[in-house]
Amino acid sequence: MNFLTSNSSILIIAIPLLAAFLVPLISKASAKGRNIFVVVVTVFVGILVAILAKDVYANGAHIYTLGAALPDITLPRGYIVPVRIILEVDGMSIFMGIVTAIVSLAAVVYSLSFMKRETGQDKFYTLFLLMMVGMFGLEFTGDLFNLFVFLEILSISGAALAAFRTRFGDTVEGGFKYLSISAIAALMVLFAIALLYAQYGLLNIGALAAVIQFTSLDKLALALMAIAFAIKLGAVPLHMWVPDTYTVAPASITIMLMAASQACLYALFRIGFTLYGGTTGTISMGWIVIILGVLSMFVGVTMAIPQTDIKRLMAYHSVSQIGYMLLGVGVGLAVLGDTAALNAYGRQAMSGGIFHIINYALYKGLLFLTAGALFYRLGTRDLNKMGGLARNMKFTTIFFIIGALAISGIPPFNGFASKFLIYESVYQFSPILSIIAMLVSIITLASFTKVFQAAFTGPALPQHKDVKEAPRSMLIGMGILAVVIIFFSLCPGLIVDNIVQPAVDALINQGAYINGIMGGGL
Amino acid sequence: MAIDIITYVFIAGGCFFNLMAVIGLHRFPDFYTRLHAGTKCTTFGSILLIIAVLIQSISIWVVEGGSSPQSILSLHAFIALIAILVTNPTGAHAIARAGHRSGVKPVKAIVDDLEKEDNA
Amino acid sequence: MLEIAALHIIVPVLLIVCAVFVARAKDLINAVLFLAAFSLLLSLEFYLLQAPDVAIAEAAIGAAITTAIFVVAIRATKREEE
Amino acid sequence: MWVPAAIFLGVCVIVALVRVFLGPTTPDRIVGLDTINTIVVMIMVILGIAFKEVILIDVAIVYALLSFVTTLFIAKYIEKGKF
Amino acid sequence: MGSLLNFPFLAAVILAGIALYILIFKKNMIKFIMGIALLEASVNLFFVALGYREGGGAPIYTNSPAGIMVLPVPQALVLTSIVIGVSILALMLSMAIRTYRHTGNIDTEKSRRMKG
Amino acid sequence: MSKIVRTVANQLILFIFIFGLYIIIHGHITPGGGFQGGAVIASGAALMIVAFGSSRIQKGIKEKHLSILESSGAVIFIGLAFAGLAAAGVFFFNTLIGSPVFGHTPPTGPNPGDIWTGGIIPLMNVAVGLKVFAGLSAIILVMALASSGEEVEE
Amino acid sequence: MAAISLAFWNPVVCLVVFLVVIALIYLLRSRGEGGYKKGTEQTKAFLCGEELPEVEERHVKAHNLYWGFFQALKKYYDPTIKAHTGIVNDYVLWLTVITVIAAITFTLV
Amino acid sequence: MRNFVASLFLGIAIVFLVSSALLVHPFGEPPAPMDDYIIQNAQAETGANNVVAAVLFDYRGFDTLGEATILFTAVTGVVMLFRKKETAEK
Amino acid sequence: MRFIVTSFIAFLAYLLLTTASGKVALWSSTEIIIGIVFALITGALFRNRFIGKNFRMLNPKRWFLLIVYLCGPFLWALAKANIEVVCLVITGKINPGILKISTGLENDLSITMLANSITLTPGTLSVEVSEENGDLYVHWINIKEEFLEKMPRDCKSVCGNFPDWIRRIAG
Repeated sequence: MNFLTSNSSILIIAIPLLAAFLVPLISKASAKGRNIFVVVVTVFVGILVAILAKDVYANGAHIYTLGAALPDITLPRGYIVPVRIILEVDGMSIFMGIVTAIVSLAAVVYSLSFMKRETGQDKFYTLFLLMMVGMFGLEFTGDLFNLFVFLEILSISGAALAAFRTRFGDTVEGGFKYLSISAIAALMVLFAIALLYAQYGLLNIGALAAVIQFTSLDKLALALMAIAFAIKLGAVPLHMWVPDTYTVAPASITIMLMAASQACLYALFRIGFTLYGGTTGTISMGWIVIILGVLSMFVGVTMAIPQTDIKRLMAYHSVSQIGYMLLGVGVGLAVLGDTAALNAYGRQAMSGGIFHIINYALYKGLLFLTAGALFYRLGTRDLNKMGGLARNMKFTTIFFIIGALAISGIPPFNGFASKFLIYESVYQFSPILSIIAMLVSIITLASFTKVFQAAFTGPALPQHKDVKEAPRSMLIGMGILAVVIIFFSLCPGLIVDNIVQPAVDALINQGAYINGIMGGGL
Repeated sequence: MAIDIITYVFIAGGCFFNLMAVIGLHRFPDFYTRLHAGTKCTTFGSILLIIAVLIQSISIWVVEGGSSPQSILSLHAFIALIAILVTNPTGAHAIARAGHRSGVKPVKAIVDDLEKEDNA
Repeated sequence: MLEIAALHIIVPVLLIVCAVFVARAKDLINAVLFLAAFSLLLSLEFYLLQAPDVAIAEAAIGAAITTAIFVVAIRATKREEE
Repeated sequence: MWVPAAIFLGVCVIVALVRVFLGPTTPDRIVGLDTINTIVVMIMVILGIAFKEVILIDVAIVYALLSFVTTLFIAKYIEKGKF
Repeated sequence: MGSLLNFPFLAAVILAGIALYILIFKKNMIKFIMGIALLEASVNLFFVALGYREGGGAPIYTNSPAGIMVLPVPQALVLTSIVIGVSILALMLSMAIRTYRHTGNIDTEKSRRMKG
Repeated sequence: MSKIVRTVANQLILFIFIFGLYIIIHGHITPGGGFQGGAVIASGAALMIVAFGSSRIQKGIKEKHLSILESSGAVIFIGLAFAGLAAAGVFFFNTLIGSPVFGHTPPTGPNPGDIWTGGIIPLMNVAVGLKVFAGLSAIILVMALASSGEEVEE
Repeated sequence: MAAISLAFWNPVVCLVVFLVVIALIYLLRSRGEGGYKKGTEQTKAFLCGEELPEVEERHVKAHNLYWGFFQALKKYYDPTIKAHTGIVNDYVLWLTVITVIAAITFTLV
Repeated sequence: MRNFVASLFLGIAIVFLVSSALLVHPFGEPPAPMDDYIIQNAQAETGANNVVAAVLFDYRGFDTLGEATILFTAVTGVVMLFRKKETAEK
Repeated sequence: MRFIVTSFIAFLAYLLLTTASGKVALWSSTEIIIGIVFALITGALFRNRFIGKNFRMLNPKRWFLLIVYLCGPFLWALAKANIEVVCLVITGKINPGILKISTGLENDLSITMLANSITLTPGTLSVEVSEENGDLYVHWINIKEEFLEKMPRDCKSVCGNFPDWIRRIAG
C-alpha cells in the first residue's frame, strides 16, 4: 500500500502504457481476454487515481522525480535548478485525473458492445489506452517538454481513433482536420518552449515560474501557448474542427476527445496561473480567456440550434459549455493580482468554472453516449429520420432526459449548481456577462427540447418498428455516468468543498507549486 | 610541408572537378549528358578529396603515433568513399532508366537503339 | 572562425531557397524533390551546429523515410496540384 | 584550407540547386539532387577533418548510403513502377 | 554584424513563415502536409541553433581535455521532435490516401463533406 | 527496378544493416543510438521495398511480424524502466550503474572500446532500435502495399 | 478562504422535492380516465373529421422546428454559417489571426 | 477578401517571428544553468560518453518513452487505416 | 556455407568500422564478441540475398584481381573519362546516342559490375539492361562516326577491356 501510494503518479501513466504495448500481443491469443484485460487495467487505474487523490488531499502536492535516487529529490546535489523530469500532482491535476478516470471507465465499458461490429479492435483498444496515457501524462507532468510529448500522444491517438470507422468517407476527413490542427498547435507550443528555453535554459514549469520576468519574448510565448491550447479545446473562433471531428468519431471516442479537450483546458490554466501567475500578464490573459469564453458560449449554442445531425448539434453544445468554464476561470485569472476581488468573487467564479469541468464531462459524455446508442441501432445520425424512439429505447430515453436536464441547468441537477456559482460571481464582476450566460442556458434548453421532440417523441415511425434497446454494456457505460450525475446533483456542496476547492487553491497558490520543485534538494 | 602542398593540390583538384560537374549540369543540353557530368565528375572529385584526407590524416598519424584517432578518421572517410563509389553509378543508372521510360528523348542523338527496340 | 560563420550563412540561405521552391512547385513530385534537398541541407546545418546525433537522425528519417512515404502517397493519389 | 574548400563546395551546391530549380523535366531535377547529395557528403567529410572530430564522419557515411534510397524512390516513381 | 550573427535564428523563423504561407494558401492536402513538415523542421532548426555555443564541440567526450561543448539538451529534444514529426507525417499521408479513395480528390476544399 | 539495382541492393543491405547495428550499439559513446540506427535499418528496408516491390517483400516479412517486433521492443523498453522501479524504487532509475555489467565509467576517446558502460543506456538503445526499425518499416511497407492496391491483412 | 459551500442545497431537500413530484405525478395519473385502452379508436387523433396524414408527415421533422427563430435572426445566421467553411486552411488562418491578435494584446498591454 | 486578410496577418506574424529571432540571445552564447550541470556530470553519473544519449535515456528518459509511444501510436494508426475488411461478418 | 560466408563478411565490415578500439590487434575483446553476435544475426537474415546461386566469388584470387582492377585500369579509365568530360564541358561539343552492346556476360554480379564501371568511365552511361540476356543499352556522349556501321556493336570500343577483367573477376 505504501509502495502504491508513493509511486501511484507514475504507475497511473506507466501501467496503461505497458498495457497498450501488450494489447497487440494478447489480442493474438484471444479477443475476449483482451477485452477483459483492458477493462481490468482501466479499473485498476481508477483505483490508483483514488489512492493518489487520497494522498494528495491529505498531504498536499505529490512530487515524483524520474530517475533520481529517491522520488522526492527534485534538485541534484548542490545545484539550484532541476535537471530531471518531475511529475507534480497537485489539487488541480488530481481533479482532472478523476475526470479522466471516470470518463475512460465509462467509455471502455461502452465500447465493448459498441465496437463489436468493427474489425481491428486490438488497434482500437491499443489506441484507447494510449489516449488515456496521453491525458494522464498531460495532467500530471511538471515539465514543459514532457507536456508537449503527451500532447502529441493525445493528438495522434485521438485523430487515429476519430478516423477509426474508415468505411465512411467523412471519418477520415474529421481525423485529418483534428490531426492537422493538433500538429500545428503542438508545434506552436514547441516554439514557445524554445523561446522560454532560450532565455532561462530551463524546462521545468515550477523552476521557470520562479525566474520568469515577462520580457517581450515571454509575452510571445504566452500568446503562442495560450492560443495553441485554446484551439485544442475548441474555443470560438477556433472551434471549427470540433463539430467535424466529434461528429464522425465513434461515440465512446467522442467522449474521450471531450476529456482530451478538458485536459488541454487544464494545460491552459496551468500556463496562465502557475507559469505566468506571478507576472502582470494575468490580467490581459484573463480578459482574452473571458472574451473567448463568452464568444464560445454564444456562438456555440446559436450554431447548435439549426443542426439536424444529432452529434453535430451536441458538438456545438460542447463548444458552448466550454465557454462557461473559460468564463468562470477567466474571471478568476483577471482578478488574480487583486486579493480583495479574488476573495469577494474570483474564487467563487473559479470554483464554478472548475466544478463545471467535471459536470460537463459527465453529462455531455452521457448525451454523446445516448447519441451513439441511437446511431448503433438506427445506423443514422440524422434527426430528420428519427422519431418515436422512446417506445423502444426506454433506458436510453431516461438517460437522455437526465443529461439534457443537467446540461440545461434545470435546478435539481448538477449543471445548475456549477452554473449558479458562475452566474452569481460573474454578476459581481460584470452583469452583462452573467446575463449572456443565463441566456445561453435558456437556448440550450430549447435546442435539447428540439432533439427530444424530434428523436424520442412523436408517432411511431414504421421503419423503426423493430428497433431494440441498446446492448447491455452500452447501458452500463451510460449508467455509470448517470449514477455519478445523480450523486453530484444530490450533494454538490460535498463535491465543491472536497474536490473543487483544493483545485482552486492549487491554481491560485503559485508559491506552493514552485516550492514543491525548488525546495526539494538534498 | 611537402605533404601539405600535396594535400592542397588534391583538394584543389577535387574542388575543380566538383565545380566542373555543376557547370556541366548547366552546359549540357539534355538530362543524359547532364547525368554524365553529375555522376562522373563528382565521383572523381570525391576520390581526390578523400585522397587528400587520407594523406593528411596518415601524416598526422605518422607524426603523432599509432594511438591517434586520425587513423579511424581516415578509415571512416574511406568507407564513405566506398559507399559513394557503389551508390553513385547505380543511382545514375536508375535515373537514366527512369528518365528513358518516362519518355525523355536524348537531344541531338544520332542513334537510339533502345528507341528502335521499343518501337519494334 | 569567420569561415564557419560564412557556412552558417550560406546553408540557411539555401534552406530558405529550397523552402520557397517547395511552396512554389506545382508538380508535387518536384516539391518532394525540393523537400529532399531541404532535408539534406538541414542535416548539413545540424552538422555545422555540432549536433551529429541530430544530423544522423535527420539524414536517415528526413531524407530517406520522409521522401519515401511522400512519394508513395503521391503514387497512391495524384501528381498534379490544381 | 579545409573550411574554404567546404565553402567552395557550398557554392557548388548553390549552382547545382539552380539546375534543380530550372530543370525542364523531373529527371533533370533528380540529376541535380544526386549531384548535391554527393557534394554534401564531401562537405561533411571535409568538415570532419577540419573540426578534427572522428565521430562526425559517421554522418557522412549514413548520408552516402541513404541518399541512394531517396534517388531510387523518385526514379521508381517517374518510371511509373508499382511500389 | 550583431544581428547578422543571429542568422540561423532568422532563417528558422523565415522558414516558419514560409510554412505558414503553405498552410494558409495551398489547398492540396499533400502540399499542406509538406507545410507541416517544413514547420516542424523550422522549429527543430531553431531549437538546435539555440544550443550552439561559439567554438564548442559536439557534446561527446572524445578529446581528453574536454573543451567547450554545445548544449546537449536541445539536441535530445530535437531528436524526440524529429521522430514525432515523422509519425505525424505518416499518419496524415495515410489519411490523405484514404480521402483520395473515398472522394477521388485530395483538395481540401473539393473533398470536404462537412461544413456549416 | 532493373537487375543492376536489385543486385546492388542485395549487396548493400548487408552493409546498411551492419552499419545500423554499429550505430545502435555505440549509441552511448559515439553519435547515434536507438533512433538513428533503427532509422538507418528501416531505410535499408525501404531500399529493399523499392528495389524488389512491396508485394515480393511481403512474402518474406509481413506486417504482423513487424508489429510483434515493435510491441516487444516497446515492452523491453518500458520493462527496463520498470526494472528501475523494482530495484531502486524509482521509475527510470539507472540500475546498472556501478555494477560489473554495463556499469563502468568510460575513458574519454572517440571509440574507447569499452562497451560495458552506460548502465541501462545500451540496453535501452537496443530496445528502441528494434522498435524504431520495426515501426518505420511497417509504415513504409503498409503504405507501399496500399499504394499498389493491396491491403493489409487483419 | 471564502466559504463556498452550497448550504441551501441539502440532499435531503432534493430527495423530498423529488418524492413530492413523484407523488404529484401519481396523483395526476390516478385522476385520469379509467377506460383508456391502447391501440383502439380512442388513441386516434381527431382532425375535424378529415383523414389522418401518413405517419411521416404527422411527425414534425427536426429542421422544421424553430423556423421563425432562424428567420428572425437571418442577419446573424447567414454570415456565421458562411464562416464555417470546413476547409483546413481556413482553420489555420483563424489560428494565425487569433495568435497575432493575442500577441499584439500582450505586447501592448 | 480572404487573401487580403491572410496576407496581412501572415505579414504581422512574420514580423513577430523575426523580432523574436532578433531578441533571442546572440547566436553562440546561450544561458545554460541546466546544461552545464549535465555536461559536467553526465560522464560520471551515467557512464556514457555521448552526453546526448545520457540526456535521452537517463535524465530525460521519460520523454524518450513518450516518443517511442508516439511512433507506436502512429504505426498502429497507419495499419488501422489500411485494414482490409472493415466490418466483421455477422 | 552461405551463412558462414555472409557472417564472415559482416564481421569484417564490423571490424572495419570499429578499428583501433582496443588492444587485441587493434580491437577490444568486447567489440569482437559483439561483432560476432551481429555477424551471426546478419548472416541468418541475409544469407540468401548476399550470396547468389554460386560461390565463385569466394576464390581469393578473384578478390585480389578485383583490387588490382579497381586500382589499375579502372582508376586510370576514370581519370581519363573525367578529363574528357571536363573538355566536353568546356568546349560543349557533343555527339550523343544510345547504343546496344552485347557483353557476353551471364551472371548478375558481373553485369552489375560492368554497368557500374562503364557508367563511371569514358563518356558512357548504362541506361537499360535486358532482363533475359546481358545486353546493355549505353548512352554514349561522344560517338565516333566509324562505329555506327556495324550493327552488332563492337563491345571493345565502348568498354575497352573491362569485360575481360570482369570475366576473370566475377564471370
